Amino acid sequence: MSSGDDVDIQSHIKVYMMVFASLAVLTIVTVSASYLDLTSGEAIFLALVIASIKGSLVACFFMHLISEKALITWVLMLTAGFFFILMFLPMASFIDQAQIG
Amino acid sequence: MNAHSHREESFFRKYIWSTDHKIIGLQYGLTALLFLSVGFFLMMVMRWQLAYPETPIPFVGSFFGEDGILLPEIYNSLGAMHGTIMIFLGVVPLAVGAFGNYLVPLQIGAPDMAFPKLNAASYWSYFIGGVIMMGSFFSEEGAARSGWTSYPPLADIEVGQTIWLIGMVFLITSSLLGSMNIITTIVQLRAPGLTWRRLPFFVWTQLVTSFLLVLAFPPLEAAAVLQLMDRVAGTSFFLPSGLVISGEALAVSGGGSPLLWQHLFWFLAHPEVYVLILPAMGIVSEVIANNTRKPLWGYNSLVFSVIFLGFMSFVVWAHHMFLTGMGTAMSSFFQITTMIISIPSVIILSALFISLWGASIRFNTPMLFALAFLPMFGIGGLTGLPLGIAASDIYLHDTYYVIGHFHYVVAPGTIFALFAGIYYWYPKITGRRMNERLGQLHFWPSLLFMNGVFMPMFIQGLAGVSRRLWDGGLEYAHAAGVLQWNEFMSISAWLLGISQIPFIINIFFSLKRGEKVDRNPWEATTLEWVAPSPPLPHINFETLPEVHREAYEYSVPGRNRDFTPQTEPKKG
Amino acid sequence: MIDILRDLGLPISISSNGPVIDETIALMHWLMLFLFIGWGTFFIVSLVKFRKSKSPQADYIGVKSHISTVFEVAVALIEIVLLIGFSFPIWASRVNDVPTSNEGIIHVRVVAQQYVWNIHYPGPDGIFGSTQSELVDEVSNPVGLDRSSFGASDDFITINQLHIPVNKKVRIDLSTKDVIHSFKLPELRVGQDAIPGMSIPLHFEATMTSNQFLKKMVGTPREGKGLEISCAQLCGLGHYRMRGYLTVDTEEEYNDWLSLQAEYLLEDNEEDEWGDEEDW
Amino acid sequence: MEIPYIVDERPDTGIYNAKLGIWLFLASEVMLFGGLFSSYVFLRLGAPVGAFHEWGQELNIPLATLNTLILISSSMTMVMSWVSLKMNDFKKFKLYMALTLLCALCFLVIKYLEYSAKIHHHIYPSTNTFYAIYFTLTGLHGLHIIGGMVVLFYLWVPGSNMWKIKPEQFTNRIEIVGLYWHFVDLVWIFLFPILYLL
Ligand code: HEA
Ligand code: HEA
Ligand code: CUA
Ligand SMILES: [Cu+2]
Repeated sequence: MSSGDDVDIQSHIKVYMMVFASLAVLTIVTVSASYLDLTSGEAIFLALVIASIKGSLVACFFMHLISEKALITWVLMLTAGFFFILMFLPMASFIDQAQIG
Repeated sequence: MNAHSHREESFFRKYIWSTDHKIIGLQYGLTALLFLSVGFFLMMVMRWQLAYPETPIPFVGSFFGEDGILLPEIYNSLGAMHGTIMIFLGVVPLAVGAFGNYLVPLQIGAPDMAFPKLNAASYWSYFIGGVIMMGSFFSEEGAARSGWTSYPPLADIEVGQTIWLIGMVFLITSSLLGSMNIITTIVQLRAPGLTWRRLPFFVWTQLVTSFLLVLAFPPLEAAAVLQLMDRVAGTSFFLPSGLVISGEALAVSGGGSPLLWQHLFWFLAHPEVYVLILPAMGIVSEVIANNTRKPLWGYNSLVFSVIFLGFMSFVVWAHHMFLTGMGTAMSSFFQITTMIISIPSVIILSALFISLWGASIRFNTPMLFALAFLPMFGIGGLTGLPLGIAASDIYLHDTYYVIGHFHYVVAPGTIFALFAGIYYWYPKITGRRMNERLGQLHFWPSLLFMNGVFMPMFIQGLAGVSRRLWDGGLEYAHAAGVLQWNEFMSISAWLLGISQIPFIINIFFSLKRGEKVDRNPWEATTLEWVAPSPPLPHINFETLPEVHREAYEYSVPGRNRDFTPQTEPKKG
Repeated sequence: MIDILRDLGLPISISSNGPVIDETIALMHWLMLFLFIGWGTFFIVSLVKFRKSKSPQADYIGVKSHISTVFEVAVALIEIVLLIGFSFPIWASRVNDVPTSNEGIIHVRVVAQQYVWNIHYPGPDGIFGSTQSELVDEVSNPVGLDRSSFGASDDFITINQLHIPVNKKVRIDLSTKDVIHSFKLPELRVGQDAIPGMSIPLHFEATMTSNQFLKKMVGTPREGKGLEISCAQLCGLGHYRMRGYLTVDTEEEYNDWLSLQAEYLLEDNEEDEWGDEEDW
Repeated sequence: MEIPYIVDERPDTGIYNAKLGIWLFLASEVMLFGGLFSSYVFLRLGAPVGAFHEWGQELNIPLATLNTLILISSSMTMVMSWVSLKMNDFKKFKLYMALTLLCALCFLVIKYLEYSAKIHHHIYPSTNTFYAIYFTLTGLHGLHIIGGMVVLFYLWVPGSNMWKIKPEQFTNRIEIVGLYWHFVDLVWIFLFPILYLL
């Protein structure tokens, strides 16, 4: 446990507060955006972008990934890679299969 | 955790709810061997029906029906459970649970696994999963009968599947816990001086295998949850609209797709087959390095190849689905990746072959099994290639050719490697060597009959005989020319069973009567041989080993012995 | 190689797309044989040459050359050739060359269900009537054909009896009523899974009639047994007996058969639509 | 011989065992939810155009927004409880843990209200594929919340004795469970828009 001194921790708390506030604001933003008159493509894009921002905030600060050791980053990058394969290929398959059937 | 290592532990603490990785490894090993026997037993029963369709099964017939004839639905049950038991309850627990647990901490010079309690939990989760699977045979509905692949809609409507799914959830949980533990152990608990480049190859294979389990199993867990919902909550994740089952319109909302299951299933199941083979390759490499008395040829390329293999195994899954109506883009992509993934296998095999050149080969039982692994896996791997080429898969898909392909890799491949491992590390576990003569008596017939069972499958497959046929193809005209092989294969399978008797005798006999040996009977270099045989409870080593050299310093020129343990300090 | 594989059990191919598939299978087996014999020889020689009694002291380095890399690259190159030269074009033709117009081709629907193949012919007008799952009646209307829909009046359905003329392109639209099946014509090198919720087109052209085929089979274990549709995907307890019969007719025989079916339809005698079980 | 690096970081990797363990666990969780998300995409693409949006209209957005805010707050209190331990303030730790548990409880109560409203309107998982995946995803997420609450509760009351004996290891434990808790929050951040808003 590499505990820093108190000043360090105080500044951490400030960061946490700010993250918390941004998350709350972004939640409101994403809800309001869903009432806008957007095409479904735009709506999906916007909602996913906001969710990704929120997700990164949580991951980077609450889960302190931003200052995490390289090892963990590597594990997560590997996971992210496979996650995207998982997300992408059923879609690709769908398009491909729709072509003929 | 180790505070009580000096205290006397109660029997229960010591052998049942143990947190010592060695005891857990043995628990895994014995349970898995038991399940292997069960899986094999089911298959021997099925082979009776295939050889002599619709004649009563001798001895055990009364379990399977009033007149002792195996009914088609029971045949399907046994087939599905044979696959499930062999893979999820037999080979994976033996290769990862038993070998991984027992050897990884020893080979990296650690006192135990990183999370001993989790380790015990992982075993018990496996145990419960096994009990549930076994219990399904005695349940009202009977065991699952939709193949180990459990394709919906069949699996959504057939009886017995619910228990299978619940059992799978336990097995998946067990594998997840076990593999996180192994990764953490390897990364965190390596002895001082044991750098990545000094890691025994076996540890590398366990590391990659565990990553495959951690990342590939969860999608199957997700799929299992969805299928469970389909069966229990009436959803239709895998059921499209408008199905008519036995003349009745199926009362579901529809809108799902059976292909979704296939994608999620094979997203696991292809990495899973590498889970079956990689530890086997690791074991074989250890045994070969030791018994050729020379370093593994091309250590770096071996390591690179397994990592690459592990990585690629996530992007080939749809080669099991070529005939599901795939377009050109998808099929080309998966053919390319499938061909790419065959290259590292070729590299690994080549490196192991080349290691033989210039060696001084000792032909003991572990080495025989390890050597037999090479050509047998070779046959299995090579026959994977025409399946990976979509054009030939059009004809070969779901025929006995596929059955032949994967049995060559798992049975005379993985199972042989596991046998090699058992013979090789038995002295470490018990302090006694297994009997050589019985070992040879086990090896030669096994080799012969393995080929007797599986070689004719290629012939039947080329003739176009489908798999999972209750009557072995009797009904079909195109099978007429190859039906005579059924009896041949069945007899080989039963003889194969008989050939295991020397092995079982050997295991128990050598426990008491085997030749007593010291801690390093094979004159090996890796760390496990520095520990006493058997290693000390909970702490393994008398003092923490320190590593000074690479894993396989055999026959280094200018040394007075032909092996130099990893712990031996470098001079000046 | 193809002859060796034939001797091993590969049936003769009697369709226009068969030869390329057979060629691919043969080439693959050449590659496999080549690799296996190459490595196998090396393996045996090493085992004999370097046994302990003959070679008591191991050589630390062993093989110095990197010839194996050349070998591996060669394997990769051969695989690329096989992919680009054979597999991709074959697949492209399988997927893309599906005939779209009904001119000069035979177009039928095959609807699989647990343990039988329902074959739906469009009749003389060449137009399939529409089908609905609500109309399915296992005895009188297995595919749920709506007789009142456009083009449906002359449609007829056979069970397990697929007749096609020789040397003519056939398009089949494959679907299933219940679970996954797999439509396989071994001698025609045709295979395709039937996936619930999808209708998948496939196409082929037979190059030999059933009678010619039967003549060829005289003297083999196959004697007297004609062509068939096999189900290659586990579909329940009757999977092993889900067999259909394929008859490749000459043009005249086919037309005769068609008019016979039309007569049956007129008589409105559903029973007669059932083919004679053992009649190929 | 103790198992090394339970408390201290291993010099060359810079982390302690449980940290790697939890991240591997979270990696597998990513793949678990990844499998379900990709099923969602698959089903959405397979449904008639716009149908998912249409079916989703029945959901209660204000309640779900409230739930999102509650879960974010619980993440905040969670991280604060860890910080409190770092500052040696055990009392504050207890307080923040209590708040976290309270938030979790609120979340579940609201979830329960939502579910019962659905069932009252005869909407079940079997109604259509949207509700199938909705109930599965939120149900599984709910189970994660419950599981997390059990662990949090353990560390809040009975397990907190460890603070007196091994403060460093206890702080590590809180960090670990915190990582899990934030992850559950993170999953919700994605569930919320794809189920309720799109
Ligand atoms: C341990 C398990 C294992 C392994 C390692 C493999 C390895 C491979 N598999 Fe296999 N496979 C299975 C287990 C395995 N498979 C199972 C269980 C199924 C069926 C599942 C089911 O449907 O129930 C299956 C099915 C299967 C299919 C689907 C078939 C179908 O359903 O139609 C395909 C298609 O591409 C395939 C391809 C491959 C390929 C290209 C490899 C490659 O990785 C192989 C690479 C290896 C080599 C190329 C050999 C190299 C060796 C040499 C060059 C030396 C040889 C010479 C001597 C030894 C003398 N496999
Ligand atoms: C790891 C996987 C594995 C292994 C090892 C085996 C091993 C064997 N399998 Fe199996 N098999 C599958 C996985 C496996 N199989 C799968 C996935 C399927 C597809 C299922 C499906 O269609 O869904 C299948 C299907 C399958 C079929 C096709 C059935 C059909 O399609 O209808 C056949 C047919 O002969 C068969 C035969 C055999 C035989 C004879 C062995 C033999 O080689 C067995 C060898 C085993 C031993 C020799 C046991 C050794 C154990 C001991 C010696 C124990 C000692 C005990 C103590 C000390 C306590 N298997
Ligand atoms: Cu239909 Cu098998
Ligand atoms: Cu595969």
